Amino acid sequence: MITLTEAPFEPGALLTAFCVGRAETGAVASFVGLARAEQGQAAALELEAYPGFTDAAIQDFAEAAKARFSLHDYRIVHRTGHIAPGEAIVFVATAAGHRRAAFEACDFLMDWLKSRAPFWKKEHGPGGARWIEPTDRDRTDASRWDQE
Amino acid sequence: MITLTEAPFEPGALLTAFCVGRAETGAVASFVGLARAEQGQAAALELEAYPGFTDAAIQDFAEAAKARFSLHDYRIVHRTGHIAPGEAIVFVATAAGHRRAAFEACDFLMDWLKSRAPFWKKEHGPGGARWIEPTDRDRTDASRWDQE
Amino acid sequence: MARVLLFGRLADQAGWRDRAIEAMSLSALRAVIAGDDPDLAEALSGPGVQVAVDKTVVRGEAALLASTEVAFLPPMSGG
Amino acid sequence: MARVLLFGRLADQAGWRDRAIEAMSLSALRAVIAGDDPDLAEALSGPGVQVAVDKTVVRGEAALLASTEVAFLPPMSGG
Repeated sequence: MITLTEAPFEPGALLTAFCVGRAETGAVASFVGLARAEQGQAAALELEAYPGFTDAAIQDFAEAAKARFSLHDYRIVHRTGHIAPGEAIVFVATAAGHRRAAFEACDFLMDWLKSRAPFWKKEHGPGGARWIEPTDRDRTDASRWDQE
Repeated sequence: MITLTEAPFEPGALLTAFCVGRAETGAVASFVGLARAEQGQAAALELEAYPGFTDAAIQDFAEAAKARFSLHDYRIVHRTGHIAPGEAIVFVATAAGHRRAAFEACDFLMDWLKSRAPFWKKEHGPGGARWIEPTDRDRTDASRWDQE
Repeated sequence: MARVLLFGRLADQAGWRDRAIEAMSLSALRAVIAGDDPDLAEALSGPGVQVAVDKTVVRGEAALLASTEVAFLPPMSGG
Repeated sequence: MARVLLFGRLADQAGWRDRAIEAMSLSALRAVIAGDDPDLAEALSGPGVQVAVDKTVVRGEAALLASTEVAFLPPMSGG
């Protein structure tokens, strides 16, 4: 399931809900991306999505990941709008029979979400606001999966 | 922080507590290992630890991982005693500046916990109880880190 | 009347993010925008800007019906 | 009086997991156990069984003081 939300969300509550009733799931990997304060350099983060387009693109990618890694299930929640330092930006959880698949699928989903998902990101800092492009590190992380 | 507990625990509550107040932590990776029902083949799991020895060994290993991956923090909770299918056996969370370190450290800790940590595991199934040794897969996963 | 949506830096540049524009095709739409704001029209054709028609990315020309949604998407940053 | 702890299959085999045994050294302790339960003494010397004295793994001989804790650890399974 995929959710885009303008409201802050609580990763622990999502993990609790995701783990319930999984008698045959041995492994749940999860990831929480938090807005860093950057020692006051990043006052606030603004994330724009295109509702109906962004969530559909995430869903397509997540279903492909589910097939690739034989996942039992996944859960993705992504903030949009203004995000304060310390708040959660993204939560991804993956459920699988064994831990290797759960970890790799979670990592795979995060690399794509951080570098290629249809969001537009603006940082409001002391020097004003600027739109962000993916970092080289994000591109490298995401491209790790391309050769396989 | 490391906790061994005979009582069931709630992974989501641990994740919530772990994420609080992390203004400079960009990434929290976590893993929950759950007792599989194995279609009724595994009726219950029993895990024995040696208090004071098992937790000290985990702490030594986790501190080395913290240094190796430049972690901000980690949290490990491990069940002992009788564990019913669907219950959480282990929770590991890692906090780092960026996601690659958080994921790799969590994976690294889990590989060691599942294959080399000082626990003794017994499965109570329909055919009786048997003590478990690490699987070849566990040994392979853990040895991935040895060459580096 | 196509519904035109701008995202990211394109909306900042234009000063709007959602506008109804009368046009029968994408090229006609671009011409209308160019008459109103030449700098914006140039930005909409800039490197890495994708166009989605009713939430599907298209390349080249597309016919626009009434109530078609046209979105101009600058390079995506990831989340 | 050393306090002797058995774990995993060793405790199942012995039928006990915690017992006080009078012995001044590890080898003397093994001899006492062999006199009481030769099969157990053999298992305690079996492949992969480690010995911890006061929670530190030792190899070979060790002197035992009163209240020393001696644990016999069969191969660990991981969690």
